[in-house]
Order: sequence, then structure tokens, then C-alpha cells
Amino acid sequence: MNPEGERAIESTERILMQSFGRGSTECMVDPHDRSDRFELIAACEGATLAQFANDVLDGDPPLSVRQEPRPQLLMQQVRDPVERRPFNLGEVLVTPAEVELEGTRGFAMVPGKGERAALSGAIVDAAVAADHEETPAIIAALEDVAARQREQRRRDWSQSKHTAVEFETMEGQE
Amino acid sequence: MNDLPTQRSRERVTMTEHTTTDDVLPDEGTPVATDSVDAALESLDSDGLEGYNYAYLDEHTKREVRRSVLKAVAIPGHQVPYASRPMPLARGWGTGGIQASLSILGPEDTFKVIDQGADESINAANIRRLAENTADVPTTTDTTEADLIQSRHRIPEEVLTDEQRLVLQVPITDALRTVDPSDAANRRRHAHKNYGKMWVHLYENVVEYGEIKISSRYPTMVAGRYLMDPSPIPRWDVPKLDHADHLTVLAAGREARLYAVPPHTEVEPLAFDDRQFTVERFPEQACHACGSTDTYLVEVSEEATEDGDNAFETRYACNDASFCAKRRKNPDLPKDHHLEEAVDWGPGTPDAPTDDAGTPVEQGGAGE
Amino acid sequence: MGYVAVTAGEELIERAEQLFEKQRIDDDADDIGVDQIEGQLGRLTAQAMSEGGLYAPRLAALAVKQAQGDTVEAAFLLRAYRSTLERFDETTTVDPGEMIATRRVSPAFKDIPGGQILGATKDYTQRLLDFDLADGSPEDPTAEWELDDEGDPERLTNVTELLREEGLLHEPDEPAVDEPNDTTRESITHPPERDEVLQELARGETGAVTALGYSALRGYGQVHPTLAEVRVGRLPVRIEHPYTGAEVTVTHTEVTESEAVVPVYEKREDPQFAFGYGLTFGRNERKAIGMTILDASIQLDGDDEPAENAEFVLDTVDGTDSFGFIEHLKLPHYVTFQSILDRIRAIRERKGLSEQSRVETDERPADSAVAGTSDDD
Amino acid sequence: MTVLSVDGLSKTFDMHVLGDTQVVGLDDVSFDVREGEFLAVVGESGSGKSSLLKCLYRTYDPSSGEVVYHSPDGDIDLASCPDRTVIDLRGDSIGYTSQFLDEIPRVPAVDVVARPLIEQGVDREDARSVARDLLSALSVPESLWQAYPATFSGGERQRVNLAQALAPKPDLLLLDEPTSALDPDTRRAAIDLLSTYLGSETTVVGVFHNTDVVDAVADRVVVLDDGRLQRVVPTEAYDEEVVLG
Amino acid sequence: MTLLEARDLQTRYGPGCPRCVESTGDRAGTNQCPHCGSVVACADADLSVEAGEVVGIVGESGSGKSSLAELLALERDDDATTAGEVHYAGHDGNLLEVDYETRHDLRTGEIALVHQHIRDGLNLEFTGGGNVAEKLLSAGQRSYEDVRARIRELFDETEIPVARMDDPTSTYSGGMQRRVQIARALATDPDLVVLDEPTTGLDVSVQARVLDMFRRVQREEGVAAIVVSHDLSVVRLLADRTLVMRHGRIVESGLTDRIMEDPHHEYTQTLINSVI
Repeated sequence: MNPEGERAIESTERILMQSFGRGSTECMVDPHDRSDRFELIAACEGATLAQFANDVLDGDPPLSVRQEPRPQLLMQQVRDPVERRPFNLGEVLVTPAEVELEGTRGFAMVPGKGERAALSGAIVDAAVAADHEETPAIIAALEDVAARQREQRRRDWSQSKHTAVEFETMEGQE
Repeated sequence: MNDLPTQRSRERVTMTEHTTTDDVLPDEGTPVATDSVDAALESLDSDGLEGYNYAYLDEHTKREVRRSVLKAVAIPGHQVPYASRPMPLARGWGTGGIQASLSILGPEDTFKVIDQGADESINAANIRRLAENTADVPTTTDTTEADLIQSRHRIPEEVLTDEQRLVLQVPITDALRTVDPSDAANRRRHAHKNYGKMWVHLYENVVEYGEIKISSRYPTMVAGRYLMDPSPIPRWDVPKLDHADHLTVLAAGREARLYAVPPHTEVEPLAFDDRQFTVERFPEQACHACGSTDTYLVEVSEEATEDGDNAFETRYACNDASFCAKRRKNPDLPKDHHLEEAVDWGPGTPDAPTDDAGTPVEQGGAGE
Repeated sequence: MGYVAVTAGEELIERAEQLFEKQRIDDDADDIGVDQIEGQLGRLTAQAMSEGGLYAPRLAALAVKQAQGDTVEAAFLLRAYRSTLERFDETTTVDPGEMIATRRVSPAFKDIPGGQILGATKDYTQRLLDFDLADGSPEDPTAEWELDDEGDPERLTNVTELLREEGLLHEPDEPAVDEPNDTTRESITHPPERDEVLQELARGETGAVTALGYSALRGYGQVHPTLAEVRVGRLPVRIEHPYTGAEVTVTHTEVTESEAVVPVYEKREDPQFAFGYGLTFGRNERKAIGMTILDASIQLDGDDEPAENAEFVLDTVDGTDSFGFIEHLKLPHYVTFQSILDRIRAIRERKGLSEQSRVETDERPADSAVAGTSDDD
Repeated sequence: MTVLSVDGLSKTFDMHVLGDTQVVGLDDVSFDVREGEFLAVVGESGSGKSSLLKCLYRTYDPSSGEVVYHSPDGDIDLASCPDRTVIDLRGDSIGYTSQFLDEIPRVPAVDVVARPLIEQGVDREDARSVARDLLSALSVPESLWQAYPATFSGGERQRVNLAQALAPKPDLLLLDEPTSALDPDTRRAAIDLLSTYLGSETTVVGVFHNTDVVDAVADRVVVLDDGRLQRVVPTEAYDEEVVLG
Repeated sequence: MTLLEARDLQTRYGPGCPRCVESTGDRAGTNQCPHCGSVVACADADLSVEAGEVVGIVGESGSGKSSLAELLALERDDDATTAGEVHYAGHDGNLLEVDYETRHDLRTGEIALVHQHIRDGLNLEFTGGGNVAEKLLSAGQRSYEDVRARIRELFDETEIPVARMDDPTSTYSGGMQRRVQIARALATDPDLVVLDEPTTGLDVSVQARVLDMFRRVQREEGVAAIVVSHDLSVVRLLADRTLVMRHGRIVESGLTDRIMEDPHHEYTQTLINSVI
């Protein structure tokens, strides 16, 4: 093992000392796009979503709940790389919700047990779809989520790469 | 109640389908308060957030279990696989029995739960509490008043009627497991009615011990076709299954199999013509509480009160606690006291050990 | 007399439970928060999720707290909770090659594309008790790191794919379009399909998977694999958006993946490696590697070694099953015990032994051989 | 009355292992065997004596010709009848023994001799009794009766062999040099036994090495030379030839 | 009386093609089809067995003799494709096509197979008597004492010490285990016993005794037998008639002594000349 290896081990230990649970996800780009917005809402903090939802509800728009926010299961299917056959890895707890806000539907799903976040997310989704007056603020917040996600992801990756063993033999090749 | 959690993905619930097939939510959804998100949440049916379904299991699951029970009734003694759900009880603590019971129970049914003969044993109490909490059924400790009896390892002494159903909790579903741990191999044996290995087990029992050594879980042929593990009921209870009036469902949660003995079905414990099946003997013993000599007794060690030499003494007591309570009030009460016609049913209590040939157990009439 | 009928059973159950709950608050220490468990005891919650077959970090932390740290009990709580929930759907199938890895080592190759990334691990350090941890929270040791900006995470080429390109690993048949079997819905009948094996192993109990996997290495089996790769990272959880139909990511699951080559050559005329695969929720390399060995062993379909017998492995690795059944032995068994007593006495009488002993209470545990080989559950 | 009619019997061996060469064993042999007679087959070594006997017993498959056995149930061509007919005849009508004991390892001598009788359905002890008599008549020491023949001398084995052949008293007995290894005294005992034990209901066709045996027991002599029949003559006439020859 | 009549028996491993049979066999010099790679383990096999008769089948390993014997013993190999007809005295129809029930009954009552490998035929954990008992109990006997009596009788007949009948079969010598197999095969008085390589795994000295015992019991009981062996001396000792197999075909058949002393087929001549 060369000095690089020792350095990598030290770095590794340091990462381990950090606490876990950062929970970053991949970022997407366009909150106007329904699919992208879904992902940003899913990654957004519940409190933020609830705040926007309450803002939207301030105008007392007609609201009906098409799917009650309730924890449900997603069976995660993974393709086994040996036989390339899908198998069921296990279930993931999510909370979906669907609303109709002033005639516009909104759908959201958040990880874990999060009825409030899911309902808020669905309201936010519908509000943006209907171009509610809160839309610019929501978009800004979701864009901020995207930016933070991206930054977090890059930092995690850089940290991991900081523990990568660079063998001397590789240098000539690269 | 709204969605079926067990739908296969080919029946994938899209949002549109979801609302149209939903029998609770109208197409346009549930209008809710719009003061705030929390107010909206609160105005939703609280059942949708917190509550459990009737009888804990969702309707689809119960339907599936009922279908499996029907299949089991149609093929007496055959083990039917079913999708056993994780229950809020540990595996081995009656998860199969409770799934069968909860699937069969309706609000008009009276439910009785016994564990090792006693209604008041802790595990019976726990199961009864689950049924009470989720299925809202009345419960009883009186065998003759129950519509459905869930039991761990006993069949009540009082004769069950054709209006009653018995659910036995099953730890191990296959009688052949004793001679071969492989379910795949045993499944083939059942398919081919190939029970030679079990017969050799009995034969070698006699070679080694002079008689068949099996205590409970006595291997039993059902309707002359399938070999059944009757669950660890004592041998005493096995003859009660033969041509019984009631339906018996045997269900295992951990092993995800259930099977049944329909009413009026032949149930025959495996034995030799000259080494016969015998039930447990309680020679010269009677229940110290009610005086019964025709019931299954268990030994009770008690601190001796008078005799200073022995720290403990052994007494015998009825295992069926609720019937014992009745007998204490009325010592002559027959086991078929509640029936219009007496039945020649159930084992008596032979007083002497059996001889080599295994003298047949006297089929003592009820109440002898 | 209080023996035959335990009266007031329900009240007693409650009291026992209350006593258990009291243990949690039995001293002056602060109540441990679910956040703390999720954040600081990540391995514990990961194990509960993995064995419970349910990815829900916060609820897993709650379960761990409620179970006072008993992972199997926590996994059991998750499973029981799970069975009250509806299933929204299956996710779209994800390829593990999409994993964003935070750790990746390849014991098979010194040098692999993307490099060996040690990530967060204490594998290579001395196992010494760190008494500093006993008091106070330590500083972030990475605070002073001067990180190069490595850009967006790269997808690391799967080592098995490298081997496949070289023809050392067989090219599978056309991937089945069928839905995989789901063992949580239809119980397995033997022999199992491979997808059923993988699902059951993925939610197997860590100790059982490790022990059985080890048994094969120890000599009760032929599989002594070379790990092609062990990775820890995150896999996207994706559904089809109900409005747009596009695949969208709801969240990510942290998983551990292990792949091994096994020098059991499948075809004589064209030797190729056999393979083992392991994948499980959370950070649990031990279990993933154990699963890999068991997957490879089961494919050998041997009769004599436990790890090669699919029926044996799948019947014993599930923690909830084994936990419940082992613990049910605590339940009263006096009906069946009476039946056993009857048999042993009859046999002893036949052999002319101990005519008198039937009423002696101290004979109860006698001749454990018969009790031990009884057919009682 | 004729018991066996041999007509145009030939046997050719196709030796694939020797480069597909053909070896002629018998060439157009014809003769009759009369009921109850003792027919000796003589000739130089290699003249086809053993081949003839084996063709009669169907151990060799005749290439052409007929061997008609005039059984009480009708004529049977031993050269062409089904295998199963041969098996049945061997079971109760036709016996054969060679000069070598075809023994089953680890079977006592007395049981070797008794076996054919037991297989014919004779009671086991009765069969052993007959066997003991025969062994005694052939001067096999009593100490050997319960021993395994594998340990015996050549002469002792041949006596066991002969006893086994004689025991069931077949209608037609084919003997291939059964006395070759016997000393003169035993040979005489064997000769006596052949006439006394078998009696007139057994027809014998035998190959004998020693002319004294031929002299003593044979009614007629079949002379073979290089696979061909030279002539069939009464024993007396054959004796004269030998003397004159 | 003809007990068993088999026509055109065939066992094939592999997908098969229309040219499999014509492209394999004695003349082709192989049992593997050059077109589809299938192995034609046996084909075109006709034979019959008379009541009480012993038929030997010889050939080197891979000649198809065991495949043929399995078909005759109604043994099923799920990996193989089989064809042909087996008729059995007293039973209508082709036994290769009967349902499991009938096949099971035939195999517990009338046709017994003595497996080449002890483990295929015996459960070594059972007692020796238990192995025989299994056959009797499977055939429906329900009297313990009758079963015991029959086991003693069979042990006596097959020269196994009766005193050992309650010992685990795993403690028996190889020769005794083979005898238990034979006792088990004879337990229900079958009409036909198929012995697959009856001397496998036995010392030479033990081989002879087991064969002699079988020959005696076979004659006494009048049971027909099919004896499969690569060893000419086994067949020579037991069989009245013999079939010689090569490349999945019967190349020659006849009286056993005729096969031994006047072999016609080139292969048989080689085989006979190869005997040490």
C-alpha cells in the first residue's frame, strides 16, 4: 500500500465520525414540469410544503381530497445483474395524496409516514399547475431545494472520492 | 377498506381507477375544510388515518383465507398454502389460528379462545383481546355458547355441534416432518399417498419401546387419503375428530398452510391391528376439583399443606377449565348435556395400562 | 388454586408490559430521541429495516426504541405494521448499476475503473475502545478537509459487467418479462425460483445469513467466492407519475450490494464463473456478503451441505419466523407434557422400571431423552 | 427306436476378432442315436468332438443341418428350436457336462451335486442324500463333501462334476471327456456308475479320451476326422480297427 | 407363460429429432445423435420374460442396459423421454403409460427393483427389518406381528442373521445390505425382480455368495429376474438367456452359454475375449 492508501484510510475514518442521515436526493431542474416538480416536492421539507399549502388555502379555494394521505407501500423491484431478472428487494414506506384544488388536480408522494407533508405537497402541486399566485414563491423554494440537493450530492461524492485509493500503476494510464 | 393492498401490479391502481372503483370516495373526492392543511387533515375520516380494518385483516386477505379454507374443506386433510400475513402476534403464538378465526368471524358470532385447555391463560387472553378490539365480537368461556372456538392444543370436552367451528392453532403442519424435514419430499409423498416412511417410524417405535411412543401430534389419516398432523392435541382428543359434527380448521401462520377436517369425516390415527392407538391413561385418578374421571387431566404440583415430609404433592385436575367449573356445580353433568340426542363420543378413561396388543380404548359414553 | 385457570389474564398482560416500559425510564438519563437513533445508530435501524423488509428509517428508529434495541423484535414490529398497509404499487425496476456509491471495493481486482473507494468504514483500523466517546460529542473530523470538487457523482461500471464482456460470465437468457414472484404474498413452495430466493435472503436475519454463509466457507459447502465488488450506495425509488406517465423518483434507499465470482465452472467446454449476488436495505456488508455466498451455494443445489439446500436455508433464515417459534416455547405446554409423561411412564412400566415413580413430582424432568425427542411442538 | 437324428450338421465360426476369418468346426455330419444306447464320439484332437456335443446341446448354434430330438411330446429340432424350448429340455430331459467343473464359488460339494435335483423340485434333503451316494460311489472322501470344490484336486473336481451330471438322470446325457483327469481306479468306478446308476432309460453320447472307457461302456462309436464324420461302427468293430490300425 | 413383453423400448436424453434413432446405435457406433446432440440411451429394444426365467443384460457402461432395466422396472426418470410398450401378464395396456397409482401398486406388489446403489434402494437410517417392513406396510399390511414374522422369514431365506434385524442398516456390511435389498424386493412375493448391477460395491468373495443366494431363492420362489451387469460372470452364473447391448441397442441375444461360447456379434466376441 502506498501513502495514498494510508491517506485514504484516514479520510475514511473521518467520514465515519460524522453523523448519518443527510438524506439528499438527486436534483431535477424544472419545477414547472410536473414530473420534475413531483421529485422536488418529494424531497422538500414537510414544513416548507405545509407553509406554502397554508398560503394557498388562505384564499379558501374549493378543495377536495381525492386520495387521503395515508402511508402506503411501494415494492422496490431490482434487476439482479447476474440473471437480469427482477426481484423484490423489499417495500418502501411512502405517503401519497391527491387533491383537487379549484378544479385542478395535484398529486404528491413523500417518503415515510408523512400525511401532512403529502397533503401539503398535493396542494402545492395543484397550485403550481393552476398557476396560483403563490407559484413564483413556490418555484423559488423548489429551485432552492434543487440547488441544495445538487450541492449536497457533489459534496458527498467529493468526500467519497477523497477516500479513493489511487494506485501508482494507474497514473500512467490515466 | 378502500384499496386492496394485495392487488397484483397487473391490477395496478392508477389514480383514475382508484377514484372510480373506490366505493367510499365519490368521483370528485371528499370536500374538506380549507382553513389550513391541519384542518383539512382533521376533517378527513379519522378511520383513514389511524384505524384498523374490521377484524384487523383487510377484506381481500380475509377473502383469500376463506377461499383457502374452502379448498381445505374440499380436500380433507390436504395442506393448502395461503398468504399468511405478519400479525401483531409472534409467529408460533397463534398467528395462523387468529388469521383463520378473524377471516371466519362475523359480528354475530360468539368467540371463545382457549390455550392448553384454559380460557384465562395469558396467550388466550391476548388473542381474545385482539379479536375483541378489532372484530368487536362477543366472547365467551362457555364451550356450548361459542360459535367459533380457537384453541391451542385441545379440543373441548363438551361435544361440539354442527353449528360450531373449531380453529386449531398449528405449529408444524406436516405429520411427515417427524420422519423427513424436507417439505418438497413430503409434498411428493402426500401427492402419492406414500406413507411408508411414517409406517416404518411406527414399526420401529414398537421395535424399540414395545409400543408407539408418539405423545401428541399423533399422525392421523383423514378420509382415507391424506395423512394429517392434528396439531399437538393430546391423543385423547384425536378420536373426537372422527365423524364429528363440527368443522375443524387447522391453521399455521409461520408455515403459511391451513387444512381442515370437515364434519362427518373419517379420521383414523395410524396404528397396527395388534398395536393399537391408545389415549392417555389416568389410572385411578380423578380431578381433585370436580371429581371427573372421564376428562383429560393434568398434574398439578402443589405445596403440601399438612404433610411435613414432602415439600410438594401431585394432584390431578381437569385440563378443560370451563367444563371443570360446570362439573364442580353439577358433578354428574354429561359431556353431551346440551344435546338433544346423546352421542357415543370421545374417549373414556381406561383405568389400567394397556396390554401388548393395545386393548382398544373404551369409547365411554358421555357422562359415564 | 390458581393453576388451571390464570384469572385476570388481560390485566396481568398489561402489568407485565408496564414493567417492561418502565425499564426504558428506569434511570435519570434523558429519553433517547427517535432522531438520535436514526442519526447515530444507523446500523441498528438499517438492520431492522433490512430484516423487516420495509424501508422506513424513522419508523425503524421508533421500532428500535420501542424494542429497547432488540433488532429482531424491531423488524417484527415493522412487519406487523406493514401488514396493515395498502400497497400503492411496485416501483419501476431499477438496475443496481444506477447506484450512486459512497463506498466500493473490489477484492478481485487491484485496479478497477473508477477506483477503489473506501468510503465510510472502520474496516482497516484497530478495534480499540474509544473512551473519548463516553463523554461529549466529538468534533466533525472532516471539517478541515480540503476537498477537490469531483463534480457530479459518476456511475461506476459494474465489475461483473467487465467479466461478462470478457466472456467469463454467462450471458443470461432474455430477461423474463414476467413480474417477479412476491414471497410476502404467496408462500414459497420448493424448489424456489431464484427471485424468491433473493427476496427471502434480502430480508433474512443478519446473524442467520452470516452464519449459514460462513458454514459454506467453513467447509460445509463448496463455495469459497472471490468478491468482485462490495458497494454501499443509494438506489432510486421510482414510480410512473400518474399524470405524466414519466418515471419519477420518490426517494432513495440506502443499500449494500455484493457480487461474487465462484470458481465452479458451469460448462466444461466453455468454462465460465458461477455467480452469487447479494443486495439488502441499509448498510450491512456482512449480511450482503453472506447472502452472496448463499445465493451461489443454493445454485449448486447440493444435497449434503446445509447452505446448498434451498429449502433448509430459506426455512431457517427468516428472523421473524425463528424468533416467534423459538420464543413460543415459553408458552405453557402442560397438555402435551402430560401426554409425554403418559408415554414415558407406559414404556417404563413395560420395561419394569419405576412402578412407583408416577406420583413423585421429582420425576418430571426425568429422562429428558424422551421429552427431547417427543413429537410435541 | 431312434432318440436323436443328426442330419447334415455343420458348424462354421465367423471369427471377427481374427480379421473375419472362418473356422469350420463340423462339416455335414449325420448319424442317429438309438434310445438307451451309449454312443462314444472319438477322433483326433481338433476333429470336432466337443463341437459336436455343444451343437447337440445348443451351446453352439449350428450353422446348418438338423438335430431332431424325438421326445415323447413330438420331434424337436434342437438346431433351430426357440431358446426357451432348449431351456425347458435342459431342465428335465437333456444333460451335459464338460471335463471342467463349472462351479459356483463357496457352495459345498454335496450341494453342487444336489443342485440340479433341487431345481427339478426334489426335496432338498432327498437330493443331498442322492448326492452323497454318488460322491461315495465315485470315491470322493466324505471329509470333502461339505468343502468347496474350488479347493479340490483336478480329479476330485471331475468326480464332483460327473456326479452332478448323473444326479438328475436325464433322458439324454451329453458327456465331454468327464473322466480325463481320473486315475484308473476311479475311472473304473465311474464307468461302473455310468451303467449301474443310469440304467437303460438314459441315452448317453460321450466323448472319451481313453479307449478303455469306450470299450467298457460304448455300444457304438462315431468317428470324426477334421470335422467330418468318418463312420459309425459298433464298438467291437472299432476295437478291431484300433488294434489293426 | 410370458410374464413381461416389451416392444420397441426407447429412452432418450435431450431434445430429440427425427433422425435420432437412425443416426445412433451399433452401426453408427455411437449413442449420441450427431444432428441434435441427444443421447439415445436405448432404442429398438424388444424382449420378453417368461415366468420364473432369468434374463441377463450385459454391456459396458453407457451401453443402455440400465436405461432398459429402468423401463422394465417401471422406474421413471423425469429427465428422459421414453417410448415403447411394456405389457405385463394380468394387466391391460401399456405399463409405461399407466397412472402413478397403478405403477405404485405394481412396484410394491409385482415388479421389484434392486438398485445398483444401496442408497437408492435402502434407507440406511432404518433398521434392516424396517427396510423390509416399509415394503410390507406400503403394500397394506397392518399386523405388526405378521410383519415381524415375514421379516424373520425373509432374513432367514436371504441368509441375514435374524438377530441383526433391529439394528440400523448403516451398521450392516455391504453384503448384508445387498441381501436386505433382495429381501425387501422379495417381501411381497413379486413375479419379477430386476437386479441392476447386483455386485456393485461388494468384495469378490461376497459377490459370489450373494449371487448364489439369489440364484437359490430365485429358483425356489420361482420368481423371474432380469439381471443387469457389466460383469459377464454375474450373468453367466444367473441367467438362462442373455442380451448383449451396445450403443443403446441389443446387438445379440441367446442362451447364456451360447453367448459365452459361440458369440456371433463382433462386439460380443471382443467382450468375451476381454474377460480376464
